[in-house]
Amino acid sequence: MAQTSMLAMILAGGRGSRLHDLTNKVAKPAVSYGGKYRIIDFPLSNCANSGVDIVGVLTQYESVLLNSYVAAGGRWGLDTKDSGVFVLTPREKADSGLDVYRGTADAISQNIDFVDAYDPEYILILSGDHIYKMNYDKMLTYHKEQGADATIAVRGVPMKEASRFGIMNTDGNGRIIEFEEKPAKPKSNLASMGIYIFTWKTLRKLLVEDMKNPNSDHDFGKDIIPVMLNDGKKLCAYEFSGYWKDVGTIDSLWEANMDLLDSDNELDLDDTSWKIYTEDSGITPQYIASTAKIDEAYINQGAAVGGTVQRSVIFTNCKIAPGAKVIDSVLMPGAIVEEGAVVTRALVAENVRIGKNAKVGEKKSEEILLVAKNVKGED
Amino acid sequence: MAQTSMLAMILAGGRGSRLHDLTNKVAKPAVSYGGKYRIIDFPLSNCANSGVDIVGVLTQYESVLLNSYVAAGGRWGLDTKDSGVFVLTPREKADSGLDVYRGTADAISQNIDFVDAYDPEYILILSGDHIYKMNYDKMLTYHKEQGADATIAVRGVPMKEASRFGIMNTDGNGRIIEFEEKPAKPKSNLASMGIYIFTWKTLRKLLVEDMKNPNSDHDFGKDIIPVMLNDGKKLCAYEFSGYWKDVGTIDSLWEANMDLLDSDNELDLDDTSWKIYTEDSGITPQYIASTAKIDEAYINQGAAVGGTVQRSVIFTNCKIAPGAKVIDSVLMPGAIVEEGAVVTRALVAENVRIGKNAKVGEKKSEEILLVAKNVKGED
Amino acid sequence: MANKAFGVINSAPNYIRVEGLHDYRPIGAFTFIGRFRVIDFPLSNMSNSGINRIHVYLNSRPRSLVEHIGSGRHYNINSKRGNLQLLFTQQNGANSIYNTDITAYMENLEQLERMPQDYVIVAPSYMVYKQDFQKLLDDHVEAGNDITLLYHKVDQAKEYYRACNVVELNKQKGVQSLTRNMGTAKDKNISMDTYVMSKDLFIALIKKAKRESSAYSFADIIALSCDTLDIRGYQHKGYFAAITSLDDFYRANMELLDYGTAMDFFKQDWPFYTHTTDACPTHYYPGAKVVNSLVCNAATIEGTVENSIIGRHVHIGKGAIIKNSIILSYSDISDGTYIENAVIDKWVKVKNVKKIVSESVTPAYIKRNDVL
Amino acid sequence: MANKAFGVINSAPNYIRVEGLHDYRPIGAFTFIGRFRVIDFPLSNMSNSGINRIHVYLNSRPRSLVEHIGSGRHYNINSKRGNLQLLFTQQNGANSIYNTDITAYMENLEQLERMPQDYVIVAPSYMVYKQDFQKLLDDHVEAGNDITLLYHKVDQAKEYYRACNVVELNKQKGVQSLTRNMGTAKDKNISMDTYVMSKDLFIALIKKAKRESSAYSFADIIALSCDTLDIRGYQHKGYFAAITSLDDFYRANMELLDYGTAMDFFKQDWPFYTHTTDACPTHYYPGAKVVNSLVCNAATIEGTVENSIIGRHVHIGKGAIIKNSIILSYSDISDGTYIENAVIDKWVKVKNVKKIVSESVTPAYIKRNDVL
Repeated sequence: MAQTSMLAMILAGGRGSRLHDLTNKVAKPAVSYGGKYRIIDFPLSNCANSGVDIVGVLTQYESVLLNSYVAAGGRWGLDTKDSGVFVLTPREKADSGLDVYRGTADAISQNIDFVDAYDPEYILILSGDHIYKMNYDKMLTYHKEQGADATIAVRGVPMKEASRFGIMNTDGNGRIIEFEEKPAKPKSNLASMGIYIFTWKTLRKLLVEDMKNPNSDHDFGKDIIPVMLNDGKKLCAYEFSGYWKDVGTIDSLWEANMDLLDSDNELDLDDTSWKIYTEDSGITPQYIASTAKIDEAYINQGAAVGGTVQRSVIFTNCKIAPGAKVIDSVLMPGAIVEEGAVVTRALVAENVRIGKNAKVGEKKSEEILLVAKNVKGED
Repeated sequence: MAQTSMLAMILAGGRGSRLHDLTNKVAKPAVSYGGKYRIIDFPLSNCANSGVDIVGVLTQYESVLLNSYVAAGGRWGLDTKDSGVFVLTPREKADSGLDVYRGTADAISQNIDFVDAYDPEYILILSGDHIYKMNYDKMLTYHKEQGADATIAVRGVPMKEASRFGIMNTDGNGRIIEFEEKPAKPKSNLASMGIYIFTWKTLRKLLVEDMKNPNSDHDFGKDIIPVMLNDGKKLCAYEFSGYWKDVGTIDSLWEANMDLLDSDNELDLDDTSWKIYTEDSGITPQYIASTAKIDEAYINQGAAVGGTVQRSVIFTNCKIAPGAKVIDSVLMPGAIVEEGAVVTRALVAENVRIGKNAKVGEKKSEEILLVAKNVKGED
Repeated sequence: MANKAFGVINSAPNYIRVEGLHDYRPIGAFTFIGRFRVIDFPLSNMSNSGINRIHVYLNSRPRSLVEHIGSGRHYNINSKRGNLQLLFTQQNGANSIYNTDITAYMENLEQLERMPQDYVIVAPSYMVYKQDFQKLLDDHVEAGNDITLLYHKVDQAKEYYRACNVVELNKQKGVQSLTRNMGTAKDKNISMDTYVMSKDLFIALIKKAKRESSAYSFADIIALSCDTLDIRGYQHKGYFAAITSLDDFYRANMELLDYGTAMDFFKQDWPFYTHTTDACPTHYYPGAKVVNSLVCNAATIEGTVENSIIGRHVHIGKGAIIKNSIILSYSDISDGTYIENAVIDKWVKVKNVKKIVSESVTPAYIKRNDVL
Repeated sequence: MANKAFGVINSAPNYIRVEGLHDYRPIGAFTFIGRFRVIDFPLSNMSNSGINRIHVYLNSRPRSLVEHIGSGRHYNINSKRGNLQLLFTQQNGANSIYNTDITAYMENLEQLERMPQDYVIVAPSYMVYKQDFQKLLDDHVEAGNDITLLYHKVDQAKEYYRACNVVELNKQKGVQSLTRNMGTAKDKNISMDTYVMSKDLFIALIKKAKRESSAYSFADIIALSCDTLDIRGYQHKGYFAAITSLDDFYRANMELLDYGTAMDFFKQDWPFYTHTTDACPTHYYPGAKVVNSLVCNAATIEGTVENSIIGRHVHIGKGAIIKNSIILSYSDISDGTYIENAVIDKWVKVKNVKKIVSESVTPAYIKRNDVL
């Protein structure tokens, strides 16, 4: 195989249990977002747009849907001769049995042979559950310019929230001098985004050692980075300032969807120079009936709206019957709201049906209601 | 997803330990064959040519190469909207941990959710390590005509060898009345080829029961088929008569390659109406130098021949230096035979180099020599 | 799978001209309800019918169609086993009388003769309908016809379908004649320019047409063969549109604003495939008012849209009102504009003109790339 | 990645005619050493240089090229981020003086103007060479040239390269003139019809050429701009072939029978991509004798082959002797035939004729599909 400059590995193993019933049948990275996307479309499209052609997706939990979704690398144009998206699950080897990935670093360690097959100079480690647009090629240029062993993407967080994050303390030139996980008294507001570029030769050596270490959790943040700092390796912080969202909870997933209604929204999915690619089916345009009343909305093709929609995000193939109301809500693909039903401050999961005249959600509820099962109608 | 009439599952988990060092780094179905192919190209191309559009490949052992090989379904044209090749490895689920496939039937049972997602009427079970061409669509037509619950492909073997196989005893109309695994006194010569079509609903029920059975080996031949016969289900034998070879040993793999030198060879890889698709790279034609002497040979593009080749199969990118001799041998991709070296009755593994003046293999050896490591030259 | 037939998709005869739109692309490349191209329909019909060897004949200005069709993967055609071939003709002066389908077939006869299938299904790239060709083929073979011809019974043959052919049938559905629609009566059987026959007969008819006259079309030679061949009509039912004039194009789009008609036409078991572009969802701003319309992705709507079709990446400004119109992709309608009964081609910017209204039945047409 | 430039691949000027082969396809579609098509080389050069937006201009008989290029996936061009566009011209009478590259650019100006890149790299589809365009672009930008022109120093300009242009350079590699090669001297700098410049200058020159004369080619306007623009020559080294006559085609193929030349040209770090066909390996039967030849897959060889190129699916019968010849795909040479110094086009059957030999330097040419 041809030599690749930088190969990406997406850590997509997360069960995402804080997303409750949304991840019962799909891994978290396959959860729907933004009218037509899945979360993992973001790192994958970023890779495609940054010219990163080989992407490994590491997963072990309920991977059938995620697997068949990402295996069709053509969605992101990653299906040419020298490109591809490869799903990497734990496997039996000549010298080892089948074993789960014990941590983020172990997931890479178990696939050293895969990485070696492409002989990359650099490796990009990504997380499968963040919504953002980022040019990894620019980050690589920075990594090279700095002559770093590792470069970690960071973003500024409000100082008062900094103690909730992994904080990087840097010298004046972007070099990381200290890493503190959830520091009580943060010295900086630069939070790690869980995006790393390593020089592969350096990382490979560390991983081999880490695998043998019985006291390691085999985690990048807890084990690999501290060891590197300890060894005096050059770690640099790459500052990112753009839309970024961890959609780990129902509330944050709802919020991230609602952000799209903001016309100044930095994510700008309409920017054709940095498209987010996804499964794009040849269905009909959205049908807006004579009875429809749309206030503010973000609606995808295939949807049919006969009722009222206010400040909501409506995914592919949703149906909102005449007389139904959807307010401050997110309707995932194929959700159906029947006549007279009212959905307020809710996130309705894929293919869920809200029956006639049913009322779900509360205008004043503090948390967003997840509706993951059909709701019976009332006559 | 759209309903699929018949979905195929290829059992490709085999370690193939009788192929020794050939399968150290690749699973058996990924072993090279016939100048340019890999074994698994045969069932996959048969599927593509038979109009079977969704193929699951079940694997757990060293699947990186196999995985990235089959994941690019485009090689077999299986990358349109409703088609795809999916690698299925054991995985963690909401209600169960990570566990190896315990048998051929268990491999399917662990992926019931995958099959269900396509809602097929029939399921085709294939093995990943046989060389043959077969129209599965015709077998399906037979299955439907017979109104069978299961149809098993069989082929006639010489009666005296029948006791080495799983033998199907049928009534006059193709219905299987008895199945004997390696019978001492065979009643028929119809050996199972390990190719099954099941009506999915029927099989699904049996698999669910089989999973709960603590005494089961979870194997099609040992468990599922006997239970079906016991239950009075209709099992039919579908007779196949064409080239078929199990390439489970070094000798049989060598033989299957040598068969290609026979101009009456039934496999007929040159038949453009039933192509075997494979990774086809845009390399140069084969270069035959002024010093070359080719007697009988089957040579693939990218090879460069400067020496003597007699009755041999030469794969992609092999180099045979002037003055070298290759006799009655198989040279796998990238093998290099240097000046003065002589290779006789051997199978030289991928990228192995036979040094200057080295001699490997014996004209009269009973078994074929596998050369899996570089051989040092002599000055 | 209908491996017994290959498909031929033909371009429109040289006497068909759709005002405006046709200056920029062949009819097969026309946008339909904002999202599809007209050629998606015959191609999807073939793909859904299991036909995986298809010839598409391209006439003048092939770029947009070549780009749209590409390798045909999105039409679900196996790229190894199947093949979607694009065929060209040298004789492509759009108005030349020699620019007939027969000329195109003759120039590519070698390709036609090399097809391994026994039957051919010919369908036009300028009509929109749904048809299971496998069923058509099965009926054709069973009935033992020489040629099966698809037709549609219409009751507006006076106003529409003026460039189409009319089929006269006898009691046995035998085709008695095939003649140009002169608009003499409301009720007519319109030929859908869709035929099933054996490959050998197809090639024989092409050669015969060529011998008889250099200006003959395939329909002409069919018309001349009514006496000698067993040509049988097969009635098509359901939505049918022939895109043969701006009026027809407009009406064909508007008919699908009827939810019932649309739902009957677009069914999950018979998908229509198209080339997709990863456009983001559509943003409805506060103040947007949209009713009875089909809206494509990546539009931004700040104004009012009624009984209209809005294409991809279209912007409708604040206070703008769009009524009974078709706005094609990338057009930008600025604040306060009033548009009624119009077809706005791609990449148009309506900036200074504040009103575009057609008073007649025929919609107003605004040219591609125009800035008004 | 060279995202700063898009690529334009141009077809051969209308005065270039390659005897025989050219009757069936454009030069870009010619088979090269039995396995590639000529256009694979410029396309691979662009792809390997990180250029992923490419315009390919197609002239007459585009079918074979459209089929070969397809969606461009096999050229390693990301299908989402990149785009390989096929562009056509209406004015495609092969011999018309109006059939120039300028006409083709003018007809597709909208597409050109829409490209987001700042630079363009123009390369011809009728030449075979290896060139890192990224390096060329970097040099161009650093040197601050208006135009960088690739040239090759040859010593056979009397016999070959007759339809090419000759470049005169000053000491600073400034292009003094660009004139047709009249075969006046052996040693010449041949223009490789390959240019780097800004997109804006490219479009300005196209428009200027159009204004000055409807028959101007892009090379003509470059020639006229030598005085006013800073046009710098960039010397190309290594294998180079201009496929501008049957002689040139034949020689270009034969040169690669030299193992050293071939190995220097075909390197792993600069792959040439092509459309592959899943042809099985080649079968050498007992009695076959093959030396100093390039042999493609799926051939069956029972006779003798010397200093020749054997295409895919070719059959060489028992006792047949092929010397110094090029046999294209699917041709069948029956037992006992003697062929020397010939180019046999595709699908030829040599059955009754027992000897095909050209006595002159120019090889004999046997037409496609001929049965002899």
